Amino acid sequence: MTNFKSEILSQKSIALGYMEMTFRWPEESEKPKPGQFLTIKIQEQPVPLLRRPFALSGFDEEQKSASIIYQVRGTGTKMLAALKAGDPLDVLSPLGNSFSLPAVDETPLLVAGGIGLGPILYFARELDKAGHSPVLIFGCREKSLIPDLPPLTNGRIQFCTDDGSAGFHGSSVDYMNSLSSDETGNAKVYSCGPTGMLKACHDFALSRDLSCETAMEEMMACGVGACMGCVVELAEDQDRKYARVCKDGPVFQSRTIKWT
Amino acid sequence: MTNFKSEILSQKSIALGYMEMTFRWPEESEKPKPGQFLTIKIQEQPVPLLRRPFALSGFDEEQKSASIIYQVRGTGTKMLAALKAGDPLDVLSPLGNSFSLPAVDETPLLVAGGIGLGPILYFARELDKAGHSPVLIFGCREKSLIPDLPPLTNGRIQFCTDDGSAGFHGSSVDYMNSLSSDETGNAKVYSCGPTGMLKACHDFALSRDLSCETAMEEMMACGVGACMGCVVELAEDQDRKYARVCKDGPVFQSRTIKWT
Amino acid sequence: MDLSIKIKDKILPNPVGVASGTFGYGEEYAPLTDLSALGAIYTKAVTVEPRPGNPLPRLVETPAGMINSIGLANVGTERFLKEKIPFLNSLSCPVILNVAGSLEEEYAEVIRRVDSQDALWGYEVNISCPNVKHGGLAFGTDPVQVERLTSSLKKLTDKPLIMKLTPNVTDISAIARAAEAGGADAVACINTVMGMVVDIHKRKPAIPAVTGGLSGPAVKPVGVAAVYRVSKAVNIPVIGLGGIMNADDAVEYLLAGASALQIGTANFVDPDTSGKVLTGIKEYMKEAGFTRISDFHGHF
Amino acid sequence: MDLSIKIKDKILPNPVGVASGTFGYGEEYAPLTDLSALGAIYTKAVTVEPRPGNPLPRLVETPAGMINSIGLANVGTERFLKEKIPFLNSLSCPVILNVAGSLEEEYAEVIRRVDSQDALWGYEVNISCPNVKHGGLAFGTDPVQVERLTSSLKKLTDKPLIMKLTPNVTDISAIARAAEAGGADAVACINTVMGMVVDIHKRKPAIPAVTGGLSGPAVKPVGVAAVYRVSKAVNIPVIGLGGIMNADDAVEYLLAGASALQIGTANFVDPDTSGKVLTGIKEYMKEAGFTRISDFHGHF
Ligand SMILES: Cc1cc2nc3c(=O)[nH]c(=O)nc-3n(C[C@H](O)[C@H](O)[C@H](O)COP(=O)(O)OP(=O)(O)OC[C@H]3O[C@@H](n4cnc5c(N)ncnc54)[C@H](O)[C@@H]3O)c2cc1C
Ligand SMILES: Cc1cc2nc3c(=O)[nH]c(=O)nc-3n(C[C@H](O)[C@H](O)[C@H](O)COP(=O)(O)OP(=O)(O)OC[C@H]3O[C@@H](n4cnc5c(N)ncnc54)[C@H](O)[C@@H]3O)c2cc1C
Ligand SMILES: Cc1cc2nc3c(=O)[nH]c(=O)nc-3n(C[C@H](O)[C@H](O)[C@H](O)COP(=O)(O)O)c2cc1C
Ligand SMILES: Cc1cc2nc3c(=O)[nH]c(=O)nc-3n(C[C@H](O)[C@H](O)[C@H](O)COP(=O)(O)O)c2cc1C
Ligand code: FES
Ligand code: FES
Repeated sequence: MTNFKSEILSQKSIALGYMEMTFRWPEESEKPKPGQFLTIKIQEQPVPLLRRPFALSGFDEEQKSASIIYQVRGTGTKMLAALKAGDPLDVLSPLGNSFSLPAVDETPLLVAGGIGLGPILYFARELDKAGHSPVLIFGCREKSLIPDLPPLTNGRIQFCTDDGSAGFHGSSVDYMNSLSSDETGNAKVYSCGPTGMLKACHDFALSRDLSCETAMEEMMACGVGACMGCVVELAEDQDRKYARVCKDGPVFQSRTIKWT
Repeated sequence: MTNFKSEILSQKSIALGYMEMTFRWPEESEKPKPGQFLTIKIQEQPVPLLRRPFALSGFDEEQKSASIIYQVRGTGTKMLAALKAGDPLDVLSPLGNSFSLPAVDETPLLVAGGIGLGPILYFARELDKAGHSPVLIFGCREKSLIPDLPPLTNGRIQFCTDDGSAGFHGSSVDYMNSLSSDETGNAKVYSCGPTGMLKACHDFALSRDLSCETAMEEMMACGVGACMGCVVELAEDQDRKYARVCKDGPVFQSRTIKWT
Repeated sequence: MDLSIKIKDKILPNPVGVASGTFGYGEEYAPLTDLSALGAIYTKAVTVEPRPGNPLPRLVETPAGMINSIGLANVGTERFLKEKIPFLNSLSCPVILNVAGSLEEEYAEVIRRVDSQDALWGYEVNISCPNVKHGGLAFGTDPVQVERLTSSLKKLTDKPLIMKLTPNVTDISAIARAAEAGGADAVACINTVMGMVVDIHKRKPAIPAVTGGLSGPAVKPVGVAAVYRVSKAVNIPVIGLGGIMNADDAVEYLLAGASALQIGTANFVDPDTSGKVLTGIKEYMKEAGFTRISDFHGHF
Repeated sequence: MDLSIKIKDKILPNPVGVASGTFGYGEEYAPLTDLSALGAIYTKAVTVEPRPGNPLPRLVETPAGMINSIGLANVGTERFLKEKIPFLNSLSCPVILNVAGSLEEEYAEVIRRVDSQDALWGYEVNISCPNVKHGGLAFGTDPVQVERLTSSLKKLTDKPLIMKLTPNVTDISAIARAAEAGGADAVACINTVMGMVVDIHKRKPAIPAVTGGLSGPAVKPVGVAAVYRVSKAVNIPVIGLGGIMNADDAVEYLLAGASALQIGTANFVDPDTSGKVLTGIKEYMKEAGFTRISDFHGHF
């Protein structure tokens, strides 16, 4: 974990309202793992005050660059989207834990929705490179929200749209449910996205007795585990009531979370 | 007085740390007079919160454009300096009163220092155009602070530097004192700049029994006379203790001000 | 959609007024916003005698806020009647006189002298003023003083009487209850928060009075909390203010329990804030299916 | 240049500490700032029993500030001794334990159990906690409670005892005097300012506890005013905090009367704020010709 001054290498729109930003990763800094995140200090003035957290969406060891995919939402992300290649970037990273690797005989089912695409994409690419055959399922409302992504080599990408305007007609969970138990028999589920989708993935995994890891999101202040601000509530059988997303997560076994 | 959305036409550095910005002046809006000012809402975020006041430094009736000359000082002016031609500008203007015209037989002695250049320059050009022979005296620390200005037709510009690196060696008041009483016999003094210089101009005018108008500056909130925030203290013989710079000024007869 | 609010037996046409001290007596803003569309103009404080106000500088900016030290600079009751009433008389929006003083008797005297004026819809009593009889502590910091002041002013007028609360107290609910007990027809909160800035170059306070009143977006969370607590404590209308810059901020205050609002510092930034806020409130109500201001209340 | 500050009979090496609740127990920030260069670490509050803290969400941003509703989430005294003391023991900077409770007896019990630890330089007593015996009003809002709590804790320890004041009171000077009368070795101010945000889309408070604690640049003027007033009221050192983001802010607090400082919310924005502030204070002192921290005082 280091707080470094980086430089933006490129910034482009990849879907309606979504940007991909690539920036320099310092030689000395630890390589980030899929699921880990960073925080960015967006500007000098105290509005917005806090650093903004984003999951890593890719890392290029040779180019010494990393990237994030983010949605333009409020003040902070609007300011971020206005930055250009060459602008400086104040980055604190890598933060948090990461997805755990599937066993060699497990098929990784990677489910992403909305701003959950980044970490899932990064993980899918790493698994793909390592010879796994990940299935990346990305669900969104409609076609304009589907990002333009290079295909995987061993695995594949399955788009799903609520309105059927592209890919599978239905949610990513509908798609998973459409798979036969044979097809998901040795699957391991990984998810990142809106809470409703995460819970549905968890329920799906429970119903088919699969293991499921989920990357969570909560409003953060410190991002390093010091302020106790970013907690999620844990299931009753856990040894404590809350866990910090930034330090104990963002990746949790879905069974440990209290889904409400 | 209107609050209008304008557009920046040009922005350039005219001396070390000083910028000149030209922007569109709307057809419907009242023509500003020398000494009047505007306020600019620099950005949407509440830091800096308040509008920033600047004196008009020029107005082009044909081009329907106006300009300001400003020093890059703090947060607000730094942000202003980062804007480019084509960017929108939120302007409230014209505000305040203006310099009064000299009599036909009076020689206008216009004294400017630092950020006081704008209104004095505007006034000098108007007088010049109207056939007066204004003497614009601009004093600053050293050569790099001397702005590049087109010459006057009837009048002239006298630069003074504290270190003698250009023009007259000494302050603008030293320069005025170097003029014989004959030369200043029918002068009328106008001044804008640092308080010390304003007081010196006032003292000079008193000592030679000349009339002196001075454009003041105070921290402002409303800029329109409503908040009572921008007051200056008046001389004991005045009928009230304080006057508002934004509404009763910014131009005052120097004799009405309490100089301390 | 009914935007009106009843205070005592009188009606404010809509909830968006402009706050005392930020709008003068209306004249200066006439070219910049539609005065007739205002829910109310709360005037700059008026005292019995003219007051020059505090020494300068009177203003300093802070992060997302500003501090003012205007003092009660005003022309006094006599010149107010002569110089300001004619213009105020010409306005169609309600005009609420902000009344101030250093003694109970001074507040009373202002009301006695102006109460016959039809131009005045009602009074807002500024109890953030130091009470010279009580060691300079503000009237508004002591429930006993507040109840007494309220009930004695109530006797002098039939117009609505609004007590304007200071946030610089341990328990603003107790002060609000005291105002209600004294017969206040409404309470407004908040006045400015005590703050201070040091000029580190000159090594002295940025304003000669040392501490001043903090306003603007920085204090919005303080104002919303005050309105929430006060509206749970009393049964009279609560007028919310403090840092309202746009319609979203205004809706926060309404949901927290405010029945009406005042725009203060925002007038300096955008003189037409009140107009935009009113439009935004209407849009929010339409989307939410609200038909009256009270529909904002009771959600939590 | 002597940057040290004496509190009771002990020395803080420099004035720049990090504030309770914003720095955990130091471990998390070890890779990001030089802990050995800190003037002090004020730990997250510790209570006798472990506390899970408040329901989520616990954070919301405000203009130039943030509101937290962490509650007193902590592992309790027993696990604090087992899990946190070993790391704290390894640090060369002073560690000041922030103590909290709902009853006087709970504060006392924490101090009794930990007082033999050499790792602890002293205590900072968080009196913003609701006093369950007094209807939930915070200890720190009542001078009588504050004096009593202070004097009873003083008897339990020889380490410096710092009372941390809440700004949510009518007269913070009175509270500070009560702490001094009770034997406090220093006072720290300010804790967070009560604030609230409403989620206008969900139509409920942004945090379940409804109101929370406002911190960050927005409250700096409130903190500076508090430090100024308190330092005029008492003769013990005043530790200033609230919205310090950089050395200029720190110098404001020192000139207002603070002898030491704490960096809180700024740690979240730049984890090395404390290092930069210390450097900046030294530069200011050099330019001003100051040789010790007390040279900041008495300019106004
Ligand atoms: C571990 C983690 C990983 C994330 N990864 C991504 C990602 O890869 N791509 C992406 O687009 N977004 C991601 N987010 C969400 C992203 O942080 C927010 O969208 C962003 O902070 C919004 O900032 P804003 O100023 O534009 O919006 P605001 O106007 O401030 O808020 C818009 C929304 O974002 C939430 N938000 C604001 N600040 C934070 C914060 N500090 N922490 C968490 N949520 C916040 C608010 O609650 C609000 O709902 C992640 C969040 C977390 C916690
Ligand atoms: C009537 C009038 C006319 C002016 N004309 C010019 C001009 O033609 N050219 C020019 O360069 N400057 C002019 N100024 C000064 C200019 O307004 C300030 O330099 C500017 O506001 C600084 O903003 P900032 O955010 O960069 O600096 P900050 O960091 O905010 O402050 C730097 C300095 O500027 C002063 N200042 C900040 N805000 C205001 C304000 N709202 N009103 C007055 N002073 C303020 C502060 O007191 C401080 O000393 C004028 C001021 C007034 C009142
Ligand atoms: C420059 C200025 C002058 C003020 N004068 C008065 C006053 O005379 N009487 C009063 O009750 N409040 C006065 N106030 C307080 C405001 O009416 C309002 O309560 C406060 O500013 C908070 O609202 P805001 O954040 O929207 O400005 C003044 C505020 C400012 C900024
Ligand atoms: C997330 C968070 C947690 C806090 N927890 C505590 C605490 O446990 N005990 C305490 O005395 N103060 C606590 N505080 C208050 C800070 O120590 C400090 O007084 C306040 O935040 C003002 O300083 P700042 O503006 O620099 O943050 C906390 C503040 C924050 C932001
Ligand atoms: S954001 Fe501070 S503990 Fe997670
Ligand atoms: S700035 Fe408000 S009266 Fe001049």
